Amino acid sequence: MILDKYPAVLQAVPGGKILLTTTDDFINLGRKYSIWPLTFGLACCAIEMMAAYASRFDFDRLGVIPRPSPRQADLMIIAGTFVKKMAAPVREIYHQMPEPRFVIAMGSCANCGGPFHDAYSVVKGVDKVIPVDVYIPGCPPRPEALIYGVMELQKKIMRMKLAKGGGATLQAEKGSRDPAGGA
Amino acid sequence: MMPRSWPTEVWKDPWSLPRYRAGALWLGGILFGIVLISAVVGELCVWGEKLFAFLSHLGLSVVVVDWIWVLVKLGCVIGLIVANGLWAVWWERKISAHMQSRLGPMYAGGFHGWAQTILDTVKLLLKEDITPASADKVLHALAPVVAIAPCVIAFAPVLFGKELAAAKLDIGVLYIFAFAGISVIGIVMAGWASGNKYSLLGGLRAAAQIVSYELPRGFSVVPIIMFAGSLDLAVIDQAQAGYWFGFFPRWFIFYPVAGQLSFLFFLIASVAETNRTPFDIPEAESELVAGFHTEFSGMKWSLFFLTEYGYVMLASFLLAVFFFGGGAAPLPFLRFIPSWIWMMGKAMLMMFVFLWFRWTFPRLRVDQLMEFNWKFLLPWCFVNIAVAGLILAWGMR
Amino acid sequence: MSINPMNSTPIRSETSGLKTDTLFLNMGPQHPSTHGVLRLGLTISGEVIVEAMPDIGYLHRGVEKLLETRTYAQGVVLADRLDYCSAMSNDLAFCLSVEKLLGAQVPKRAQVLRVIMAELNRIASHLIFFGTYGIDIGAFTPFLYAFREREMVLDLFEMCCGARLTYNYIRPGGVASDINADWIARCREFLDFFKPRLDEYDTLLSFNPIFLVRTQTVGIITPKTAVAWGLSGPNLRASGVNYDVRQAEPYCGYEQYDFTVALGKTGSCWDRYFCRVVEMRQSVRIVEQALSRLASGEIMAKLPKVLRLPAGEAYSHIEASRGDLGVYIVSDGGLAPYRLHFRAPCFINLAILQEILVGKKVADVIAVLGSLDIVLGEVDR
Amino acid sequence: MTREKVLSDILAQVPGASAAAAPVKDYPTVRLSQPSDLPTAARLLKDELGFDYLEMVTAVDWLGPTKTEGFLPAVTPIPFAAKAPALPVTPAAGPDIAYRPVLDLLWSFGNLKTHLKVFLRLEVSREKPEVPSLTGLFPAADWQERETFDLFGVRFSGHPNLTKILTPDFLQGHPLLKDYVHQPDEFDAD
Repeated sequence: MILDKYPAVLQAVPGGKILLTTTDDFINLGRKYSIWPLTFGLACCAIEMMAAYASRFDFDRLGVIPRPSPRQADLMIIAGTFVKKMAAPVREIYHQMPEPRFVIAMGSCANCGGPFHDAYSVVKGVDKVIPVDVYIPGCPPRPEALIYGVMELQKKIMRMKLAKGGGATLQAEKGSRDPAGGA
Repeated sequence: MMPRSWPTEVWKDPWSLPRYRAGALWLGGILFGIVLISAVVGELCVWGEKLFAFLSHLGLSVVVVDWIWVLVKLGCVIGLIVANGLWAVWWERKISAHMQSRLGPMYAGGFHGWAQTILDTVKLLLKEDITPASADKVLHALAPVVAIAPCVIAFAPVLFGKELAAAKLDIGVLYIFAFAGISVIGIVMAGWASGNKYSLLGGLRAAAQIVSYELPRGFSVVPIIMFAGSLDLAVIDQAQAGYWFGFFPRWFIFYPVAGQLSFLFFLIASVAETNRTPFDIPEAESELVAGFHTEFSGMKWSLFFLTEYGYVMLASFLLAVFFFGGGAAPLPFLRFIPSWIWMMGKAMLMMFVFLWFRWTFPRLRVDQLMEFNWKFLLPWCFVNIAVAGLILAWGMR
Repeated sequence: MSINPMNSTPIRSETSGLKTDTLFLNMGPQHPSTHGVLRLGLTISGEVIVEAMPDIGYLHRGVEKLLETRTYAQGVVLADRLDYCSAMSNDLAFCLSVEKLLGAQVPKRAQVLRVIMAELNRIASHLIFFGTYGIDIGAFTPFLYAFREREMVLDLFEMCCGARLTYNYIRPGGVASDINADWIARCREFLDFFKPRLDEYDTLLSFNPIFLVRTQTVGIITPKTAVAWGLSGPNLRASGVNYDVRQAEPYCGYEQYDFTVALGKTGSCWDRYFCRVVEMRQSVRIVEQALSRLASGEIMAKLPKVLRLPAGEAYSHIEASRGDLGVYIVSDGGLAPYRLHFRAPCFINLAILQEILVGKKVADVIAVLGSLDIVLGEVDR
Repeated sequence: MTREKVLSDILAQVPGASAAAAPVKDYPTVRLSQPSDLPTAARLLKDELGFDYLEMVTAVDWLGPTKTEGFLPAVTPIPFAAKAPALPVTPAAGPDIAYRPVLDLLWSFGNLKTHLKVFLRLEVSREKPEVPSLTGLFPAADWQERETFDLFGVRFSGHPNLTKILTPDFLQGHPLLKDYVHQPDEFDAD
């Protein structure tokens, strides 16, 4: 793909780095203001996620609109308790999303199991199955917290660089990750 | 304002807030600005004639000049469709947001999220393009193109102002309907090639729906064609020039009974043709995930979106030409305003109606949709043609 | 415009001699309108459902096991998170059964507060239903209107207990915190604001012709079927069965309030929808009455800090937003319940899906499923 | 019809039925002596006494206190303290209930006209818990019996589709049994 070769070529050209930075900024700006999450909620936090889309909090201000199909989504918000039976579908949905893709773990359950951490059927944190970019604490986090989480993700996106291979190929399979610096 | 700091201020009358009025003014201003820009562009089109003359004087062969000229026009139409996609999506998001007591995009680009769709496009261009493992690779790649190409072609005879069109065709109406119907092949291809059952259902639904609604769409404008006596859009436009009693525009929508019914039927059929709510069953978000474009990502997917908005614009222009006098001014003393402005303004108004529908109505079920078409819309279209005949017989012209 | 949606018959393959095959359609667990993580295995012939098999458990958190290792005060936290749309009702059901086994007397004021909170929560919960059902049928705007009003209810909850969704407000013995005059004034303000909005909803969605066509003749559940499958709440009452725990076995002094139970006629999706809309009106009435009879007094019974229930068993049930929510509690005299079982109305309401979906269209699946108003947290527990 | 009347009717017509020694508080509770009595009792309740609403099917494992091995913590009022301090009250003064290795099944039937409720109880052995299914009489029993099977391992003979319903397929054992100890799987590793 052109995008993969483009940074290497530019870095060799004198003054190309400035051009590269500008391109980075432009591309990142596009990604930053166009984070489309999957309409996908697991439990209680999903209601707060719905509230964040709705009138008072209005996620659309940040350009965040839900997409029902993982193929058109950039972000997966794991909103709610992540149980073992759900692990396989979530992993599959994550792989169906096109790169660059991001994951927000919303709420204590998705972070570490939350109040259900000692249950026999709950995965203690979604980062045991898929990589996570932003963790939002709370049980459930308020919509403001979710919006703050998305803003943190925007900051992360602005640090992404074409040259490092960030954005195009992020192959982390689990754990927490920084999109700016690979896994 | 409330004495206490209630977290949600409950306004009995939002118009009493200066902020609210200012916002509405701004939005109105933006719409007006767009119309104005289009007006300037329209005026610049006069230079097109000069360009053509210049090209012919260069001493190139006629064939080459023709080719260059066609390419220029094609570029204009594609540019228009893309610009319309960018504009309409932003406009729709803003309109829907304000209908739903939200704000819509606010941050992208600074002022009221004006750059929202541009940045969306940047992102979509750089998204990974996925072809599912179970997909038919060739058809999957071809489908968006097959969907959008007829849309571009159909724009050839569309009137953007008085006698301003990419091509002057005597059978313009027929031509547009013929090509607009081809896009469904792209949609069915998309549904079939995705290797996804939801897509398949969406594609099948689209095939049934679009083919069925072709009929009432075509028959609903027969009265207009009878009134104008021609299939040429320019002639239809001209037929509505002038005023009754010196002030009442002779637009076809004001022709008694037949005009209004025809408008209604054409509007409904156009909404169904463009797959928008309440007839958006091929992509029915709550049932079929995303319908025929479930498995499309990145730019392939946005081509489908572009097609949808392209057809919305096509339908808006057709509505303006057929029923609202095209480039004619609503009142005689407003005739100094160029026809492009009236045309664009009317088309934008019609586009607003499309958006309005989308955010107000629930969705019909597939069999109800068919029943509505075959048992209600189509018979009444025929009745309407008879009514138009009676009107003509009584010398309405 | 008159459309009869029922006279569409599936294509018969025997008559044509062509061989047709059924298609297995997997709906969920990630699907925009399965209201969470429900999975439906649909066998379809064209667009007609031949067999529907709901598959649940994608949110099974083992709450009943966890509660065996939680003290009663800690148990409220988990009860909150079952039916997260109406957490107050869960708290109430849990606390009522604990109090029943304990034999504790709840102060008058706490009882009225419980009624106020439960009914406000019912409004908030039905608003979620109203909004999401609109989305299911394809109208997006009602969702945003409903959430606008719901936010105001949540503001009220936030003022009295600090949480928006999972309140931990109703505790064994009473309620956690008192309300003040300001809260009452705002609550009245909200009720006055809300009543005309309900009429607006009727204009926007309830009597929209397309909505009527989509729901009025779809998913009909006869009273006999409804009782046999153990439906409860608005789903049961929409079929015309007058069973409301608030009147059948009054708790928290519901017998003193004047309200009518919304009853449907045909048991169609629209009836189930409209029962909930009417219930919102009734809840407004109940809250108004409760506000006027709020007398000063204690809000918490005198109970030890660490509860220890006497050995025995108790069952108490309430009319939660989604139906008859029962809590069966067994104590062996220890710090935690020996066994605790929730009679989850959503779980039992959902089971009927496999029967009523057969013969419907794919689009009806969403209409029927949405009208049952399930919350997966309670289905899977 | 009163509670007493219902209770006496059932006791009179179902062989081996007796009023439960430890009833569910405030409700008539009948204890059946053997599984084969269950359909008789259910049919009597449904057809003759008007209890056509099956409210609840569940079970209690009377083996003893919940095993807190694995990662289930012991009960404490202060769960997040690093070292649980001494309880402010004296610990449980021995069980008040006779623990015994049985599964105590519970059915609750409602009468929607008289608003009465009656509980049926039946003890089965933990080794081979098997009772007749009520799905034929009450469709509502379908999922609730599956749930009881999934969480307790009670086999309902005659159930058309007795499979796991809540727990994931790879989970071994029946979690609500008191001696269930969770075996760590791939998701429990740190």
